[in-house]
Amino acid sequence: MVLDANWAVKWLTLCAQAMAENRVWLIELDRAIGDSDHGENMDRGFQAVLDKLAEVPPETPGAALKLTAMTLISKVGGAAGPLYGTAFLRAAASLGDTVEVEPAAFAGALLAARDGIVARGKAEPGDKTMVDAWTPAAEAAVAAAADGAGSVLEVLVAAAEAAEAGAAATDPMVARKGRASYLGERSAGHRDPGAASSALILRAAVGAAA
Amino acid sequence: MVLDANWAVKWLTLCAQAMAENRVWLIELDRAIGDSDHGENMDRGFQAVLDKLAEVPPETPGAALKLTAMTLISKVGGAAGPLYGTAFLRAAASLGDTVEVEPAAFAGALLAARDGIVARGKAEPGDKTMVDAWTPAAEAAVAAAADGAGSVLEVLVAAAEAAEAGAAATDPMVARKGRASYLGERSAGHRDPGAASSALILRAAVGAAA
Amino acid sequence: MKKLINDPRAVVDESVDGFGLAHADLVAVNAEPRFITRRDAPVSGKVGLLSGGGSGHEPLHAGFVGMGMLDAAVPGAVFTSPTPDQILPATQAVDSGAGVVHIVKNYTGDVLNFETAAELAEAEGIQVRTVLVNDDVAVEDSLYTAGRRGVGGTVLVEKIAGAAAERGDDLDSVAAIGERVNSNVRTMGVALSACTVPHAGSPSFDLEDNEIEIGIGIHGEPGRHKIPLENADTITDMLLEPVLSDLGIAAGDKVLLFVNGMGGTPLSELYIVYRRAARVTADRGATVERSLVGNYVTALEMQGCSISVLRLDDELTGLWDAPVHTAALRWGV
Amino acid sequence: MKKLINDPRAVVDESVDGFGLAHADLVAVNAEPRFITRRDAPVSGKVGLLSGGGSGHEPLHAGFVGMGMLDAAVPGAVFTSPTPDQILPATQAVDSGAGVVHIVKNYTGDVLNFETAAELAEAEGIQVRTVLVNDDVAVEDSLYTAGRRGVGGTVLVEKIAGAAAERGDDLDSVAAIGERVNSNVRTMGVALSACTVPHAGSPSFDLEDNEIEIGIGIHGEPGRHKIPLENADTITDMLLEPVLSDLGIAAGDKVLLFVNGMGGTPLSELYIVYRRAARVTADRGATVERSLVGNYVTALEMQGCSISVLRLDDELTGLWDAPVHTAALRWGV
Ligand SMILES: Nc1ncnc2c1ncn2[C@@H]1O[C@H](COP(=O)(O)OP(=O)(O)O)[C@@H](O)[C@H]1O
Ligand SMILES: Nc1ncnc2c1ncn2[C@@H]1O[C@H](COP(=O)(O)OP(=O)(O)O)[C@@H](O)[C@H]1O
Ligand SMILES: [Mg+2]
Ligand SMILES: [Mg+2]
Ligand SMILES: [Mg+2]
Ligand SMILES: [Mg+2]
Repeated sequence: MVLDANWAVKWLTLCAQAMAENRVWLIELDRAIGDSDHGENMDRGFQAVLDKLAEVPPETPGAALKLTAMTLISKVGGAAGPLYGTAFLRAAASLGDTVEVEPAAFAGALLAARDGIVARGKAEPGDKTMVDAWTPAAEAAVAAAADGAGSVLEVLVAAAEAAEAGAAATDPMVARKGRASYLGERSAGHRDPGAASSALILRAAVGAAA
Repeated sequence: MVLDANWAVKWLTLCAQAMAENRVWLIELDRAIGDSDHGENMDRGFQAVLDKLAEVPPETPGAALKLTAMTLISKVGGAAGPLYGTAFLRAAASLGDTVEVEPAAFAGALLAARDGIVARGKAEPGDKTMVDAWTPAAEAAVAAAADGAGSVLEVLVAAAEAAEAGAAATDPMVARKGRASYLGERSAGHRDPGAASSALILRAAVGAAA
Repeated sequence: MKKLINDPRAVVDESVDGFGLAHADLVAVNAEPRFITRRDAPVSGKVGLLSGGGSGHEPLHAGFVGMGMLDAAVPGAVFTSPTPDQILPATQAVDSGAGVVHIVKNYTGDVLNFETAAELAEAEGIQVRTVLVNDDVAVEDSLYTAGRRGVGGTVLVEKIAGAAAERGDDLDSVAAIGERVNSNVRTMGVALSACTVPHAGSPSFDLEDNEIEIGIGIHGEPGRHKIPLENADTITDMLLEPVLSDLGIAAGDKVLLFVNGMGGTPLSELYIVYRRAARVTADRGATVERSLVGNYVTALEMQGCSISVLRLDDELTGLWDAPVHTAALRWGV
Repeated sequence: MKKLINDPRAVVDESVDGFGLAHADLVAVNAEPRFITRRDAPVSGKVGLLSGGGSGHEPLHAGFVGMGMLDAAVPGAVFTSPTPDQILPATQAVDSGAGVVHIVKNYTGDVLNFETAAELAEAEGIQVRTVLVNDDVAVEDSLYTAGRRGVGGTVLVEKIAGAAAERGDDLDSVAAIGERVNSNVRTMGVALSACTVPHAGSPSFDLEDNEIEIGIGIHGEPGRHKIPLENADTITDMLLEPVLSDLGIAAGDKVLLFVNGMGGTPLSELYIVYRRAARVTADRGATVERSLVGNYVTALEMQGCSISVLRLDDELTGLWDAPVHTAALRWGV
C-alpha cells in the first residue's frame, strides 16, 4: 500500500461518505452545545469536494488536499470551514509535490494540519475543540512513524485511534473556545462535534489504505 | 315568592356566580367553534354588573335589568355584549316600573328579550345561536303563564328547562350566524357557547326564586 | 402557556401602555376607556379615520395611527371587539367637524358595537360613515354565513383611506375610497399552528404535526378545512388561486401583492411565499406594482400567513405611495 | 417540523430570491455566490458598509441594505457564517475606492471567514476595516469563552455607521463610529421556546412547559441557564439589570432602548417588556431618548426577546435620526 494520489482521492471519497452517513449524528452533537449545523456543513463541504475531484483529478496527494482545502473554505462557512480549510492547506503544503507519501511525511502533514488549526483558532488542548482530536492524532502518527518500524497502515491506524480517543475525551470537558464556550459548565457531558468529525476524517484515511 | 327588586338582584348575582363557575367551560365551547373568549367576556361583564348593583341598588326589577344592559354593553364587547345588552334593555322596557312582576309579565319580558336579540343579530331559530335558547324559553314561559295555573316558580322553571333543552339542541346544528358560521359543516357536533350561557342565565332566575 | 406577560387580564392595558411609551412622539393613549389617537388629533379640517377591533392582531390597529393613516385605534380585549363606550369618545376625540370614518372588520361583534357607537355619535352631532372590510375569500358571502370576514386587506384600506383623508378629501369621498379598496382586495390565509389566547390558556385549536388549517381567519378560529402539510409553493398556490380568481385578475392588471405573517412565522418564510406568489401573479399577465411583506395583521403567535391581492388603479397607487408616519408603516417622511 | 418552505436546503436561496423580488427598487441580488447589494452600489466616493453572517436572523442583514445603512449583506446558510468567496465579491461590488467596512458579529466562524475575505480584498487593493460587534452581556468576555457574542446591538451599529458613511465620513471614521456604538451598547436575551433549523428538523434545545432559557444568543443555542417561567416584568428585570450595570448607566445618561423579538413572539408582548424596561431605565435617572421595538435580529421562529441599551451622545443621536431607506428600517425618506 502506498499513499499516492489514488489513496488521497479514496480518502476524500470516504470522508464524504462518512459525513453523509454521520450528518444527523453530527447535527445532534452540535444541537446539544452549538447551533445544529455541523453535520450539514461537513456534508455540504465534502459533497462539493467530491464534485471538484471529479472535475480535475489531482495528480499528487498534496494537490488533492489543496483542492479539498479550497473547496471547504468556499463551501462550508462557519467555524469548521476556515479551520478545516487551513488544516488541509497546511497539510498540502507540508506534502509538497511528493507523489508517494512516506509514513513520516504523513505524520508531518498531520502535525502541520494541527498547527494550522491552532494558529487560526487559538485553541489549546483541553478547550473542547477539534484540536483535542488532531493533537493526539498527530502525536501518535509521529511516534508510530518515528519507531521506523511503523508501516503505512500502522501510522494511519495510530492516528485514527488517537483521534477517536481524543474526541471521546472531550465529553467531560468544559468548552473554552467556539460556540460551546457560551454554555459554560453546561457544555460538559457532550462530545465536541468538530472533534467527532475530525475522528471520522482520520478513520477514513485508514479505510482508503485498507 | 315574588319577583321584586330583591329577586332581580339575587338573579343577577347568581348569574355572575354561574359565569365565574362556568368561565372555563364557556371558553372551551367557544374554543371549539369560535375564538375562545365567550367565558371571559361573560365573566368580565357580570362581575361589572355586580359592582354596579352594589353602587346603586336598583328599586325595581326593570331598573336592575336596565343597569345590567348598560353594563354589559359597556364592558363585554364582542357579539355577546350588544346582543345581551339589547336583550336586557328590551326586557327592562317591557317590565317598566313594575315593582312585583307577575308570571305573565315575566314571560312577556322574555319574549321582548328574544325579539331584541333577533332584531340586532338577524338570526333565526336553527342558526345555532343564543336565539335557540331564548326562543323556546320565552315560548315555554308564555305557555306556562297562559295556563293561568302557572305559579311564578313554574314559569321560571319552564323557561330554564326550555333554554337548557334549546341549548343542547344546538349541538348537531350547522351554524349560519356568528363566528361559528365560518366553519361550515365543521361547526356541527359542538354546543353554541351563547346558547349555553343563555341557559345559565335562565337557570339562575330559578335559583333566585327558590 | 408560555408568554411574556404579567397578568393574562392585564395584557391589553400593559401592552397599549408600553406602545404609548415607545411612540410618545406619534400617539396619545387614553387609558379609561382605552383608545389611542394621533398626538395632534383632531387635525383641523381633516376627516377623522378610526378603526378598532379585538386585540391580538398587532400592529393592527394602533401601529397604524399617525400622519397619513388612522387618527384613532380602539382595541378591545384579545379577540373581542371594543365596546361603544370606547368607540364613542375616540370618535369625539378625532372629529374636527369634518366627520369620522369608521373602518370596521366584518364580524358580528365588531359590526354591532360600531353600529351602536355610530348611532350615539350621530346623536351628538358627529357625522359618521362606516367602511366594512370583508376581504376573506375563505368564507362564502352567503345566507349561510355571517358574511366574508375582514382580514389582511384591512391594513390596505386603512393606508389608502388614510392618505385620502390626509390630502383633504371630504367624508363621503374618504369612505368611498375605503370601499373601493375593499371591493378590490381579497385575502386567504393558512395556519401551521394555533395561537393561545392569554385568558384561555390553551391553544385555539388542535393540529397534528403534519396538518395545517386552510382558510383561517385572524382570531385563532379553525379554518375551512384541515389538510396534510404541504410545501410552501403548493400552499401559496392554494391561497393565491381563489384570491386571483375571485378578483378576476387578468392580463394587464396592476396589483399590490401583500404577504402577511400571522405573528409566529419568520420573515424568511414569508419571502419564500412572496417569491412564488409574485411568479404566479406574473404568469397570469398581471404586474406586481407594489408589495408588502411582513407581520401586519396577526393572530398572536400563530404560525402561518395570508396572501392579499389589491387591484390598483393610478389613484390607489398614488394614495398608497403618499407619505405615512406610524409605528408600523412609514415612508416619505 | 412545520415550516413554510419547499426544500430545507433551498431555504436561503429561495428566501433571498423572494426578498429581491419584493424589494427590487432597493436592492440587487447576486445569486452565485449569494449576496445582496444596494441597487445603486457602489456609491461614488462613499465608504462601503458590508455585513453578513448566518441566515435565520431576518431581517438582519439583507433587510438593512439601502440608503443610509448597509451597501451589502452576505447571508450564509442558516446559522452558518458565509464564506470568503461570498464576502470578497460583495466587498468588491460595494467598493467605490473609498474602502469598505465589514461589520462582523463576534463568532469564531464569522471572524475567521471575514478575516480571510478581508485579507483577500486587501491583496486586491481594497482597503478594509472590520468592526467586531460583541454586545451580549450573557457571555463573559474572558479566557474561558470565545468572547462576548454579537447580537441585537448589531442593528444599531449598522444604522449609525451607515449614517456616518452616508454623510461622507472616511473609512477610519466610519469604522470608529461603528466601534463607538459597539462599545456603548449591551444586550441580553431570553428564549421561551427553541427554534428549528430547517436542515436539522428538530428543535435546537428542549424546554419544559414551565422553563425558559436566560442568556441565549441568536442561533438557537441554549442559554446560560434554565429557570422556571417568570412573568414579563421579572424577566425584563433579569435582562435589563446586567445590561444597565455593565454599561454603567447612571442618572443623566441618555439612551436608546431596543426591545427585539426573536421571531415568534407577538409584538404586543414586546411592548409589555418595553413598558417595564422604560420604567426601570427611568428609575435609574436615565432618559430614554429613542426607542426601537420589533423583530429585527431574530432566531427563526424562536419565542423570546432581547433588550439592548445604547448610551447616546448628540452625534450618535443625530446619526440614528438620519434618513434611512431599507426594507426593514425606513424614515426621513
Ligand atoms: N477556536 C477554535 N479552535 C478550534 N476548533 C474550533 C474553534 N471554534 C470552534 N471549533 C470547532 O468547530 C466546531 C463547530 O463547527 P461548526 O458547527 O461547523 O461551526 P459553528 O460553530 O460556526 O456553527 C466545534 O465543534 C469545534 O470543534
Ligand atoms: N347574529 C347573531 N344572533 C344571535 N346570536 C349571535 C349572533 N352572532 C353570535 N351570536 C352569539 O354570540 C355568541 C358568541 O359570543 P362571544 O364569543 O362573546 O362573541 P364573539 O363571537 O364576538 O367572540 C355565539 O355563541 C352566539 O350564541
Ligand atoms: Mg455549529
Ligand atoms: Mg367568541
Ligand atoms: Mg371574540
Ligand atoms: Mg453555525
